[in-house]
Amino acid sequence: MNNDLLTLTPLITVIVGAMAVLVSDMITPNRNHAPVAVALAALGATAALLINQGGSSASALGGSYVAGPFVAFLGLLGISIVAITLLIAPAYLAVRKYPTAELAATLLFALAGAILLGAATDLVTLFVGLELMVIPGYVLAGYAKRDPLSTEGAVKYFLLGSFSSAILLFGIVVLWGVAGTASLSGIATTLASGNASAGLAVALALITTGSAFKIAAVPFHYWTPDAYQGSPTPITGYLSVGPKVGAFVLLIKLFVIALAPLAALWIPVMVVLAAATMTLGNLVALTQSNVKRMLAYSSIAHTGYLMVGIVAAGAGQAAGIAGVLFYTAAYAFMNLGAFAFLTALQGRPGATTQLSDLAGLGRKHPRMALLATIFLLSLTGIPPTAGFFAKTYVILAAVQAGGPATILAVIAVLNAAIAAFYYLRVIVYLFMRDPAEPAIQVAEGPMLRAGLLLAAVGTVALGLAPTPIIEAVVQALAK
Amino acid sequence: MPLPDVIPFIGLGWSDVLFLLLSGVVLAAAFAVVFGRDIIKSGLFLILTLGALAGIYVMLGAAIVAGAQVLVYIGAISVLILFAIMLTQTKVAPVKLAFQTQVAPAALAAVLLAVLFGLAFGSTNWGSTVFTDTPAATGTAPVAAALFGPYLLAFEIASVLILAAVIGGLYLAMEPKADEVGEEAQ
Amino acid sequence: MSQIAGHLEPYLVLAGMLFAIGSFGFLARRNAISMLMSIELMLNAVNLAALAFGAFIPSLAGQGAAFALLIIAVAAAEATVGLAIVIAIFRNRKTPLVDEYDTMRQ
Amino acid sequence: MTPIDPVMEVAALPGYAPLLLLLPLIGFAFTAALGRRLGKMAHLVPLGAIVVTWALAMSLAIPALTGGLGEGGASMPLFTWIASGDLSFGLGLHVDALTGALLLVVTTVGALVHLYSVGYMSHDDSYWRFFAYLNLFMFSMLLLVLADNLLVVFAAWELVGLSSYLLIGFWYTKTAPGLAAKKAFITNRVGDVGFALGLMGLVVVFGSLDIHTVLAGVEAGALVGPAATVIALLIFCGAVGKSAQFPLHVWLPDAMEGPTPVSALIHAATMVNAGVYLVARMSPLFAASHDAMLIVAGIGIFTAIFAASIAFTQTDIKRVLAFSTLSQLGYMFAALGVGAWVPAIFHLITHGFFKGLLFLGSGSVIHAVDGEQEMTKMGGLWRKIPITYATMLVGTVAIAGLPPLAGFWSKDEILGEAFKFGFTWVWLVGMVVAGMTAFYMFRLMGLTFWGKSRVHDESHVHESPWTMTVPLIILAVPSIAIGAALGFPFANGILVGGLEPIFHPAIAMLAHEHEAWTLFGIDGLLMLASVTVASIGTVIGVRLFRDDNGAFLGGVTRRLQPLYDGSRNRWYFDDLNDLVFVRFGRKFANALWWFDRRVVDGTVNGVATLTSSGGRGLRQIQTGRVQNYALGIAFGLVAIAAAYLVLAG
Amino acid sequence: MSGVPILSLIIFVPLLGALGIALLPSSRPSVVRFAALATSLVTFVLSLGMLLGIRAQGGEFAFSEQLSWIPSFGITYHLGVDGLSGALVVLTTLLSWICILASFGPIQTRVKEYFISFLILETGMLGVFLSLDLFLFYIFWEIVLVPMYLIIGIWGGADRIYATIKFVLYTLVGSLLMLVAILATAFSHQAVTGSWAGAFDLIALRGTIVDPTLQILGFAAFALAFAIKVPMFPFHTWLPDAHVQAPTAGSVILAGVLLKLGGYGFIRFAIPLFPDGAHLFAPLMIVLSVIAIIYGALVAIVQTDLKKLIAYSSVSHMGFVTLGIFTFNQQGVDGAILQMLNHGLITSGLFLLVGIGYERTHDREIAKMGGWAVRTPVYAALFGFFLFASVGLPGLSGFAGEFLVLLGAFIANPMVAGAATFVMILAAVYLLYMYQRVFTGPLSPFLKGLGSHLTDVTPTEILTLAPLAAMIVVFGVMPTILTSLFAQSVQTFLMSAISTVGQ
Repeated sequence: MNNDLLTLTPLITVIVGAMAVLVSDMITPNRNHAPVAVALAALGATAALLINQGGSSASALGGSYVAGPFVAFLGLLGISIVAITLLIAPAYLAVRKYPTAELAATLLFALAGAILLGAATDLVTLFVGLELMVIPGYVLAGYAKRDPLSTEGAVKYFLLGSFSSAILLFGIVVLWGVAGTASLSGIATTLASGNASAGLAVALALITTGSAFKIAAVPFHYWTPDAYQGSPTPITGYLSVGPKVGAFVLLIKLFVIALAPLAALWIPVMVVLAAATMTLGNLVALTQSNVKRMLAYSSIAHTGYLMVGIVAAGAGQAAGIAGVLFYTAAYAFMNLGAFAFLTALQGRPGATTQLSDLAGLGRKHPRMALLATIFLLSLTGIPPTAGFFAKTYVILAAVQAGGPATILAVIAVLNAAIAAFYYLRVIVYLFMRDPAEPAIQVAEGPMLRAGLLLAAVGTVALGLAPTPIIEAVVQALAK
Repeated sequence: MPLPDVIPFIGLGWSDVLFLLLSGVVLAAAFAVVFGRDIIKSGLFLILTLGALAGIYVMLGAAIVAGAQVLVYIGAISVLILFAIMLTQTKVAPVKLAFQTQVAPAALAAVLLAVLFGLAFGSTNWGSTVFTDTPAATGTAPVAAALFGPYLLAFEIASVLILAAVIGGLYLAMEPKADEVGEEAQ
Repeated sequence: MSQIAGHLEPYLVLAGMLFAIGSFGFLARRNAISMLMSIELMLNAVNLAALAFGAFIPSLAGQGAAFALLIIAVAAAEATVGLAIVIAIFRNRKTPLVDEYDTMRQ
Repeated sequence: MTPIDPVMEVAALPGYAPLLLLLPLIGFAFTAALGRRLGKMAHLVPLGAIVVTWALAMSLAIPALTGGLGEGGASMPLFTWIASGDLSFGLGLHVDALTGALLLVVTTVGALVHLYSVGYMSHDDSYWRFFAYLNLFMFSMLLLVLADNLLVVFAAWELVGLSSYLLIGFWYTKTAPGLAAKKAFITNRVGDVGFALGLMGLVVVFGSLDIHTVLAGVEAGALVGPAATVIALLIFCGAVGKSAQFPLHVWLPDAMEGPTPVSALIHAATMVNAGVYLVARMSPLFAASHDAMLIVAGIGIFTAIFAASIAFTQTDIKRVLAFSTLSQLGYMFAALGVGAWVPAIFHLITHGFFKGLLFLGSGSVIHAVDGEQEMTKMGGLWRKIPITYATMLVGTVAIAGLPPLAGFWSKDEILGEAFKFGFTWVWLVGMVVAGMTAFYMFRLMGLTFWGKSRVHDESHVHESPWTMTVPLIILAVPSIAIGAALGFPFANGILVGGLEPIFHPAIAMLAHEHEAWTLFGIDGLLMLASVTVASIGTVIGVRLFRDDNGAFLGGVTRRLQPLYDGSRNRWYFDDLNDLVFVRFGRKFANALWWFDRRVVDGTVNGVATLTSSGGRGLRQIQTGRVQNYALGIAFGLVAIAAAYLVLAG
Repeated sequence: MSGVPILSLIIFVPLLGALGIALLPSSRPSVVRFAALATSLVTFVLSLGMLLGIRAQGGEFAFSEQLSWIPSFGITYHLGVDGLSGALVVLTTLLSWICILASFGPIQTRVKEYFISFLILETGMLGVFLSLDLFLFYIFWEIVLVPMYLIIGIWGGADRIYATIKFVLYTLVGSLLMLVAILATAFSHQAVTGSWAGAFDLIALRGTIVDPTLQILGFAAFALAFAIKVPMFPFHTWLPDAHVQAPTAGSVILAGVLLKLGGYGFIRFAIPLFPDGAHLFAPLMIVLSVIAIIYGALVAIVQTDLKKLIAYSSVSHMGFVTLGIFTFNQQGVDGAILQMLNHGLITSGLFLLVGIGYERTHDREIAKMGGWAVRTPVYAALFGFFLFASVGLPGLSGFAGEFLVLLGAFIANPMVAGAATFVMILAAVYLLYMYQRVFTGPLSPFLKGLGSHLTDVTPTEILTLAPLAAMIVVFGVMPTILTSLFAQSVQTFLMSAISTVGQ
């Protein structure tokens, strides 16, 4: 048991951290920075613990929680996501008179869920972890509770989310019943022996639908644009990466591990979904005039690219999972960066994120515009940025998998070209248009700057020297 | 004199009758929940549905779950729902207010799902045991064994989950202070 | 001797029906609260299935109840947050009819 | 593709030979760079350069013509120009009798034109530029005749084209010269395409463009049949362009927009002869294809009569001379076509001198009447400018083919051999042309010098300065004597002796039987005939134009109105070109341009618009209503389930 | 000398310069200008040194550097130079400083950003020419896009945004498919050898790709990317837009170097990697090249904008490059490479001259011009010089390349050569027709209206043109200087281009 506790320490630290945040808020009310500080401290501690756990994999509680490089990787990724969010959010929330304590706590709870998701080895734990990661998301979406848009987004997110949770859960239960065990690996072995029954097919369908919703794959993506546009910008940043990473972990665990024997069934469906997802995401993003909503649609497109990796993984290419993991990391940094940029532009309450607001920013705030350019180029997939290498990685996996995956790869790159149009259009407004009147007020502050910088560093570093991450990823998969 | 364990002429066991009765109530009440125009009545029918389900849980030998069902749902959830109804002050609503314009396709989707589940679950061989009567009642011991064995972590986390939900719910539901102004722009 | 109650399938079919009814309610009702209720129906259907499996699949004996309890807990959490959100938006929009929450579209 | 070694032994050129090219080049570079500052002194360096060049050229040409260099001539390799793989094209000099003949004309007329220009261009602002261009031309022309590699010949070919472009367009502030220059260059390019393709053909066959390798190969029979015909004709295209033969003759008359010395040098005496030189140089190649010879002869003789018929009615003094140049060049090609190579070159030489003389004379006339070129505004000038008159009369008699002046000898040999080699039709047409030539030349003389003056202000009319008259006088000398000097005794004068070896292989291939020349036999008769025809033309010309009888001429004109108009409008050939190439060509290009924007680029933009409109369509499904979304999810679920059930079977 | 990583220096000196300039105050544009000029001159000198060294070093590639970069996939930082890339590198460094000098006057807004972009662009281009690792090559290939995108989009003409986006998207479509092909190639290598080592290394890959489908599809993908860059008909329509909208220096680099990336790609990567595919597609490529040659010239005739005219002439001239390459014989390839270099010199000169004129007139409408030579004889003369070079006048550098290409084509197929040779006429038509309308005749009212603004070329401008003119003459008289420089490269190319199944 003692050993188990040791293994569980990162998880526990996060949860305790969440409570500590609340306590600190009670002690010193109306002090926006205290909770953030506490939260960051907790994150730091957790990171330390994870790194310390590092490569050695240990299991706790009779194997329902397996720590190891995979968890460490996800944990650290999640920590950086939460950290950047916590750095950029306060400025935004302060001017709008929203507290930071609940934000910090909720984010930490969600992080705990994500870690659990990564460590889970059975359906039940997996599901609980998922919910622990998702439910705080509903709260965050509605965090600007006096803002009709924020609450509208939250309602849509919550209703559809719980609907899909029910679907996913039903699928999990039926799968559980069919396999007669909750353990993921156990399911794989049973399925490998038996042949697919109608019940199993239905279970698979339910699970596919449920998880496709969580990653916002077409045609289960509808919640994304509204929830993202409605939420407060920094939180949108978090929502667009955090839950997405978690959802893909779910996909890996359910499909690549548990349902691997049924790959022949689900790969065709995934291929269709992926193609539809990236295409719709890009085409609609093309028509958006609101940058925030445009990024929402673009995040749908990125889901599509990530699914390419899943397909490759299903076809037995370990590089597929590696690609997905690398992509999530790259995506986390560049997309958070983009939203951090938007956050900075919304220094005033009521500031919009229309393209026209960005006009001529390059002259007034060259540094800010430069950072934005880095993130946009990375999202476009122009070397030497993280985004480029991420795309390359999943495409490489797809090419290795061959067959339909290769076609998917071609569709993916053509989509990337379409995507280039709307990402570059932002750059057009930044540098090639005359400044907008009245000029937007850019938020300042060390934390915000730190957040932006962190994101930028990640974006560039993963592009120039991807090797460490690749090795981490590969190691994470070596189980 | 003891009852015959098979009802004459029908050929069903008493448990079968009970099951049919309860499931009949469940389905009927559920229909009432989704079709009823008075939301308060819907709430009450939901409670009825859940109650009947609790009965079926007992038949499945999960008395403890039935208990939890009664406590948590019929207690807490229903109360919350009624509370919400008060809050939203909605009384009997005309059909156009109660139902979506897409009711027809919705019905179609639901029917398709029902057929799908019915056929799939009916036709699948689950490798399940068959009981002469209802499944034997499993005492609390194996449940506890499961909860504190393989599902311990999940169980603990569930508590954290509820904590998180409560915190979030409190934050969202709290009245905004006077000095805080709304905004409409993203 | 029982012809029905002793078999797994009837319970599952019942669960399926209940799930379908719940989803219909979710798709068809305009009132947010009604939609929440429908979701509860769906979750209970899942619960029923879980318990049925627990009762009929030997290797899952006893686990059904545990799973069901967890699901109840999760459902409770969801409901809490859900209601809070509904209250919050009702405060802004003064209507529980979800199809009127369509400021953001396309 | 292995090169074949030349058959004739080749001597080495004296070391100073490259100066023939370097001096003009230096003159050009120097003047182009500094001339602007030298003002009226600008001519010194170029003129000096050319005079020296002339001396050097003579020191090579005379021995070459008199066999002093040996049959194979002499050469000097300089450096490799273009090399690729096993192919390499080197620049080297080669001088033999044929080269000598060309050097004789080119450098002599060239030097004289330089001298002449000192006076003629004295009033021009960009005096220096003129001399720079002239030297550039001299360099190019000498390179053309001296080069021993056809690729270099082609290069020089283009360079003389450039110089011609620059000199025709010399007065660039006016519109006409610009157009004429452009026309000249482009028309030449048409021919050059053929030339270039011909060269490529030769490379493929012989793996080299070294003239001697190629010719040796041809003589060895390595190139026969259709291939020979095709390649020969392709190369002939180049000649047709440069020597302004039909149908590429259109540029030459317009080229008269250039200053008159240019017309004399480039468009009468030297450059236009390049085509003749090329065909003569490649004589074995043409001899290898009977059809090619026929076509050459045909085009030549047709051009001769065609141009002469136009010259009849032109009133611009320089245009008359231009058409007569065409006509005379036609003669030369006819000669080449019938296999009378020596006479062709002979005529090239004599024509070079007397046509140069005539052009310079006309320049002197124009100079005298302040730039007026219309003969209708001249007349009776012989008293005012006697030297010009006298010298031009010499030129006219020479071109008319009246013995004993130069033209007679060469022209007579051409006609004679045409007849003897059995090309009676060539001979017949040639006779007619001879008569016509005499006629229109005396018409020119008459309109310009005889009758009463039609000049509006006679006071200004004056004889030209010595720098202009001296060249006239000097040129008059060869116009009178060179025919006899080179062509007597008949059929084996100096020239024949010098050139025979050059053309021997070709003649051998044609196997024309050559019986001895007989004064009291066929040759005498032919000579008599040609002289008669020429005299008739002369008599009519003199008779009609000695003094004005406009009435009678008007009558004739009216009776022959359609013919008159046709001739006056160059038989509408330029209009035809304009219609076909300029108008339709532009239409076609515009059509392509439309295609480029609407179809090619339209597709590109179409894809873009399609994409964005697709996006606009797809965003409609985002209705903003939760339950629409949920319905989508539900149906998605059903669809996926169905898919799985199908896949699972 | 071999100790110094001279290639890395050449590539990254401009980048360092850009970083340095970023630190300079934007308030001092002149300092920025000279810093940029100095950087580019240093690079130029370095590249000249490298060129001299190539012969000294033995082996196919001189000065090669190889560092492990992403070992998991055998991706290395592998540089090397041979005669071909060496010549193109020097062309790049030369044009770079010329362009920077030529931008002193025209670029007055956001000077700092401009020169930073320009130096980054130079780094990208040099990287493309010097990379021997497919992945590295691709990265530089893409990097080139960004600064060009900014240069056209920020400092370009009225319709610049449409033009620049078109340019980038068009190029991206091609290059992204090429990326897929690169990865497929690498994987096939890994699948065959069982290790990632050398999977992206050009030298290791050459001649090892046997899978026929990969040969075909791989070549198709590479060829598309390069055909768009060259640009070959019918992928050329981005070019006129980009040229017309780009600032002068942008057009110069575009015509002088960027188009060459395509031709270089064919010679260095597409054909050696996929000889079978190349031979399969060769007939199509040749037909497209001939179409481009004739079509570009015909369309050029009716252009009303000076830059557009020259842009279409580029389409025509670059058609010779692709034509020569796909003859697969020595003459053709020699000619193609010569044509690349000469087009780089000549067309750059023409764009510089158009820019110089635009500085005075702020117009490029041919119809408004006329009699320009009257006012600015030197300008007219220079224009005429480059124009005749472009016409392919023997003695100037344009001729040798075109002739060798045509010769190669004739050896491969006389009909093709026959068709292509007609461009000799068309080139004369569109260029002389333009020259006659713009420079000769009486001074047009529009030009007269400019009065004293219509000045002749300044010494600086002559300084930008002189080196080009000099090289045009030198390489016109002695093209062997160049052909001997890259003879070895051509030999290797012809060896590697032999199709294993083609014959």
